[in-house]
Amino acid sequence: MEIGLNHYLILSTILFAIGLVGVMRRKNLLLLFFATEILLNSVNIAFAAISHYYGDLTGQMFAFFVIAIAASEVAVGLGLLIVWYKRHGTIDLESMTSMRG
Amino acid sequence: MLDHILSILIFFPALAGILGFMIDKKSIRAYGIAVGFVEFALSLWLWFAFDSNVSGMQFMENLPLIPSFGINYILGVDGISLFIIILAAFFTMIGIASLTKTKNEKNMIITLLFLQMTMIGVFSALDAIVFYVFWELSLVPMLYIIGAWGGPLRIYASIKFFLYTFAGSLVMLVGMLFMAYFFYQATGTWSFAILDWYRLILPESFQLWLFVAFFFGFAIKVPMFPFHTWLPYAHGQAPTIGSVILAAILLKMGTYAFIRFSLPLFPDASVFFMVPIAVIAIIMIIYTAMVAYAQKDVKQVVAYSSVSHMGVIILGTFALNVEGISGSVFLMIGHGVVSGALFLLVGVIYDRRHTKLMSEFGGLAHVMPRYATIFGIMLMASVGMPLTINFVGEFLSLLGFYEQSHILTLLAGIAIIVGAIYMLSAYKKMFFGNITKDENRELKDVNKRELLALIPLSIITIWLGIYPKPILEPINNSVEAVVQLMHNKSTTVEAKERIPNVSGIVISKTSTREAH
Amino acid sequence: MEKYLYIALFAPLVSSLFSALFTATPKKQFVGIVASFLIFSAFVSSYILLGHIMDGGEPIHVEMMTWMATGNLYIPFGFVVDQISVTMMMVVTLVSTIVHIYSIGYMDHDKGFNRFFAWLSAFVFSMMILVMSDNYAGLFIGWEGVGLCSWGLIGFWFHKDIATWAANEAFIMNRIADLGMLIGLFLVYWNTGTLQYEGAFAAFAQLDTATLTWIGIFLFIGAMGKSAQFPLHTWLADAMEGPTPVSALIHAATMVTAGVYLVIRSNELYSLIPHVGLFIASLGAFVALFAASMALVNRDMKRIIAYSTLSQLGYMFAAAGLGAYWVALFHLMAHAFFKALLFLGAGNVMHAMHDELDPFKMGGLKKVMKWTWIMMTIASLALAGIFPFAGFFSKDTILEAAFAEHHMVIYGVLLFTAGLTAFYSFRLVALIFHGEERYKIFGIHPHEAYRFMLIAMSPLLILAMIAGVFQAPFFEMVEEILGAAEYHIHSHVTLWIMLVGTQIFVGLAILYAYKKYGTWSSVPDGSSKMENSFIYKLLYNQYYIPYAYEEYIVKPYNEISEILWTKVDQKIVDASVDGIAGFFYSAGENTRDMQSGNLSTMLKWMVAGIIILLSLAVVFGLAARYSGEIMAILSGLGV
Amino acid sequence: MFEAVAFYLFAFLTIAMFFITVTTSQALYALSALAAGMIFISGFFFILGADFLGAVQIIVYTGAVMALYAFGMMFFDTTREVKEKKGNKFIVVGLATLSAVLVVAIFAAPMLSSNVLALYPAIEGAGNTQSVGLVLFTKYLIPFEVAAIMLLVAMVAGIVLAGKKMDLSLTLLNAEEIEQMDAEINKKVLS
Repeated sequence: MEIGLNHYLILSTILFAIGLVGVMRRKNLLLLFFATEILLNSVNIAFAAISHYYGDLTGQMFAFFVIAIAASEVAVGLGLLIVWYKRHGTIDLESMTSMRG
Repeated sequence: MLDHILSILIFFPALAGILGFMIDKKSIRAYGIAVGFVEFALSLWLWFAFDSNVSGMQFMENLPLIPSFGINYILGVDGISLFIIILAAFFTMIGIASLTKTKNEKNMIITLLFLQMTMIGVFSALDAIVFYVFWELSLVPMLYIIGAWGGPLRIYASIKFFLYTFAGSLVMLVGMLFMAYFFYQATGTWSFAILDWYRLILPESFQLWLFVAFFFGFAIKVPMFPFHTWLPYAHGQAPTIGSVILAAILLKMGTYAFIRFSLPLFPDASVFFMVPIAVIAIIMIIYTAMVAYAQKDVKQVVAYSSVSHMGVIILGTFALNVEGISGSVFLMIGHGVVSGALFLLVGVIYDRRHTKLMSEFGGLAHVMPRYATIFGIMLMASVGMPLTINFVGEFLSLLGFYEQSHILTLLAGIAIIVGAIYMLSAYKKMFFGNITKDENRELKDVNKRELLALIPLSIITIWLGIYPKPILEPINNSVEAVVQLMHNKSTTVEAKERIPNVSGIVISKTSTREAH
Repeated sequence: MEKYLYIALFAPLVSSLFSALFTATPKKQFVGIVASFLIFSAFVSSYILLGHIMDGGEPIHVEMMTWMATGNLYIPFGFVVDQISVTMMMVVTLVSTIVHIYSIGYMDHDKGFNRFFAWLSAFVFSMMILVMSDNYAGLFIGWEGVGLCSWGLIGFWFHKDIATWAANEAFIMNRIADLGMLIGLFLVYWNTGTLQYEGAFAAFAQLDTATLTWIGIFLFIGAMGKSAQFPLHTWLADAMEGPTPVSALIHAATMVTAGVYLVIRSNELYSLIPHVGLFIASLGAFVALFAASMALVNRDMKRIIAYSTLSQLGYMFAAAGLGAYWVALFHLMAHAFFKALLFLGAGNVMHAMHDELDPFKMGGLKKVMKWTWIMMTIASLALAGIFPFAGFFSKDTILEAAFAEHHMVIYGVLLFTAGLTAFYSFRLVALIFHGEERYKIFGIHPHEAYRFMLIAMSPLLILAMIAGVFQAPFFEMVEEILGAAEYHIHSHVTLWIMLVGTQIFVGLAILYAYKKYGTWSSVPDGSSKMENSFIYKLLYNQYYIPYAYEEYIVKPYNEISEILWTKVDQKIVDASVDGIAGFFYSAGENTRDMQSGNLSTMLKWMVAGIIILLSLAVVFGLAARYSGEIMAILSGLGV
Repeated sequence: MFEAVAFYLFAFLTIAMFFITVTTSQALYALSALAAGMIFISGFFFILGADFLGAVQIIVYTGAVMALYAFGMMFFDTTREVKEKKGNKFIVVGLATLSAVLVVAIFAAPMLSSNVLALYPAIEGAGNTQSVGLVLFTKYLIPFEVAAIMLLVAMVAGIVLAGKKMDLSLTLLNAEEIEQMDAEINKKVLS
């Protein structure tokens, strides 16, 4: 039975949903970063699928750039996380309320 | 000097108020009374110079403020607003004169002078924006008087008073802006002058919406039925002088504005809304009278009674004929005098016993005969006895409205019954019976300072009841002009026949002596 | 002639203001004297005016100044002295002069002596305005002024709680009637364009009967309140709390007759609407019987006389209703004299009995108070309508009028009531003056009233006896204005039978009363069978009407107003306003925790935002896609 | 037919792995599950013919990013139990599923999917990597350079942020020094 574009789209949406759940449930920031990774990957699948079914490479280009951004994002994110950890000794989400109000 | 008398009347108290800061504490009262007296003398001179046969505006002043939008500082006075201005000046003078020992008296007197400025400003302004500015400014001094010198719940009462009226007047401002925009669309020039607006004939659908907008602003100020709950709190918590000025003058702004704005600008809408507003007025009359009957605190009785009287005034205003409207204007002045006096009387007993609960008093007539007689006169005036000032107003208002609908007037007529019930039962609880509480036994009767305020008020109540002509004549001329304007401006057929064509009626002034 | 009009009108005002000056000060004898003198001067000028009118003089018309003039309405302070008003002026000033002199003696121990005269003279002044005014508005001024003074006088002894309650009840009940009157005034104004009597009466002819009926009914409602007719009658009995001179003047002679005066004054209106007249007559007859029945069993001397006044008022309204206006006016005049005499006599007895009112506790006062006994007996004879006295000429003419108009039912009721009247008035006289001195049980030693009080009462005594003589000149004076028709019963025989028949019937009633109560010895204490019978209890409690008013009008009014205040005003109207304010406050409060810095909640709000945007995208997408079909559906709905 | 089986297999495995990453309380399991998930996603890329992309995915993502996370995890001593927030699951799950449903509705609905037109049709015959290189260096040259700069910046930032006081190695310190350092940190935290 032929795999259509919709299958891939549904798959990426499910993954996106799981990523969202992860983002919202996690209190520990590191695991939250994991969830964002899932979000990004689900989007990549969608891009790849679309570019494949429409024979157009733009989708893949986007995928590349998404990966590039993800990588740099993780780098900077972890750096920040380390600095935060040094100052506060914890990377628990509750502690980050200095931007209140 | 005469053609700028209105500006002087407005800004003289304000200037005196500012100078008042320099006066030291001990002689501030004398200063206040002097300023009040000068202001009252000026207003009497205004009355003296006023030509009562002219029905239009007199002593007009025009100073461009923001010419690009047609907002200029226009003042003018006619029969309708003349006497309320004099009343405002009179009550401020009497208020300051009969001011009891209050803490930081200097601020009180200065606030009163500012209040006077705003009051006279409202009644003489003929430009919508200038009117609106004074309308809002009048809230501020009142807020301080209630908030600073009031009773236990004063903060709640003053904020409620301020926000409530302010919210209403914002809706009114929107209405004014729309009105100016329609005027601009129609004539191509911007103008906020009321007299220009009088010439603008709007289609009925616009009139309805604008009427509703203005109605909110004025209904809260009057206060009309659903919006009246701020009044008992305001009166309950305000000091005596605050209640006097609030009841005597501030309540009249709403009804005066109805006659100055709503009726002439939107004649068809007034006819359209006449019956619902009359129903509200009847509810106001009977409902608040019954609530007044259930009160335990004498000041609340008087507060609710003034809402009931305002109901009759609204009824008279929406009779949309000369008798009705001049009756309602007269009742405004009458109610101002009577309810002002009643609040002063309540103040007298409050200063002696520091309580307003009627159960605390009983058999005061034995101890304070003069107080009882003056209260009796004011009671009779408030109930609407003939030969008192209120009767003339109520009689004409009800007479006027009878032309519009018989049943509603019959219902409104219940006012004189329920009015008698709550006033008499209050009088009985306070003055009749034996003295039960021993604090009442050695109460002193009214002293000279209180009499200084009460005697003139009683004289006016009786004099204007017997011979209302000097006041009724100018009112009548100006009201005829307004009704004539409404008749010409009204577009719908129903409005044409509801509003009588005044020029058609030849005033049969020929007294019966010639008739014989 | 205008000079006398002004004296008659303003003398009472001057006396009232003069005595008002001394209200706060203790008793001053001269205040009473000066007041009485001024009222006497008003009486003299009224007498001169009467003379002027009697010998065919023109009615004097005077207009002082404009009162109200707006738009089409023009009300002057106008006064007219014509046949009707001069008679009323005579009655009012005569009775009030006598009452003023009487009360100098009656009130001499009272602390509020000066205040009493101030109120009494103010009452006379407002009564004069009521009577002399030439327009309905002036009449209304007098109407309310009289109500105010009766409030002041009933509640004169304001330390007594019942008195002030009675005063308030009287005032409020009068106000209810005044509302009807006010509506009548408006009707007159809007239909005839003026409130002046001549203008209004001239215009009445052109009006259709429907409006005329409405005007007649509303004016009669006003009259009903003031003259205490059926539904609004309970205040009269309670008004006896006031001092006796007050009851004599106000609740016997002058104020209660104001209603009759109104009907007589607007006779041209009521003659145009005979069916309303018939209603008035039947109501009058009913009230006559109703009041007389209540007087039969009452145990309070002043209330018995009050009910007899109510009954006689019923007679007057019956006469006026039937169109016999001059008869009503004549009966009004005669009644004023002997009823005032009766009341003042009762005042003497009350003083002697140290304010004891129950006739059963008196008895045998004939020996001690001889003159008062004579006066009260003659007054009662006049009241009963025995031949030589005034009552016969006025009351029997009413019976003749009813008979001539062929209203047999009314005639029968009035005849029966005449018998009842005779019975209860002589029951009273017998109990007080004859029989055993029951007052000794209570240790009271009565004394005759002051000499000058008795002298003051003597004119009334003479008038009660000879008033009948005036019937002929009175008729001839009033004929031209009141369109008085001479009631000729076709044959003299029936006339004689009727007259003699009533005399016998009334005589029998008197004898029966004497027989039953002449030798009364014990003081009934409610144990006897008769006192527990249903009828006795019904009549004694005035048919339970006051109880019904209290239970079904006054109490619910209190409860409703209490509910209105606590529930409606505070809970609904006020709460709704605070509710709006509260709503804004709580809305602000909730949104505040969006910025609480708690990242996870913020994330949730972010996702919620995403969802909202997505759903909007879906909705608008769908809308764009299917816009054609959607418009078709919406227009179908007539949006 | 073979392709369908592969797709469903990989789909099921990816969803399972990511589900574990999201719900597990053990950080280690989460990391390893995430890495496995990444591999399966590269599997998808290969199914879809985007070979170069699949390779990049494995190298960059699974290799570099996962390695970074491993270091991060060790550094933040999150090896122990990770306490989850108690908040009611209903909102979280509810919101997520709702958004998923909406996204599906948008794509599945016939509205948008019909009018997507291909902008750069791939040249048939040429290998995927070749065509990717061709497009990347003609059309997307500027974004490519910008991406390069971005990565550079990220690298520098990473070093600067994490590099401070890296010379201090906890393992070499003895106990008191650690307490003293902890006290110092707490003092700073409380200030």
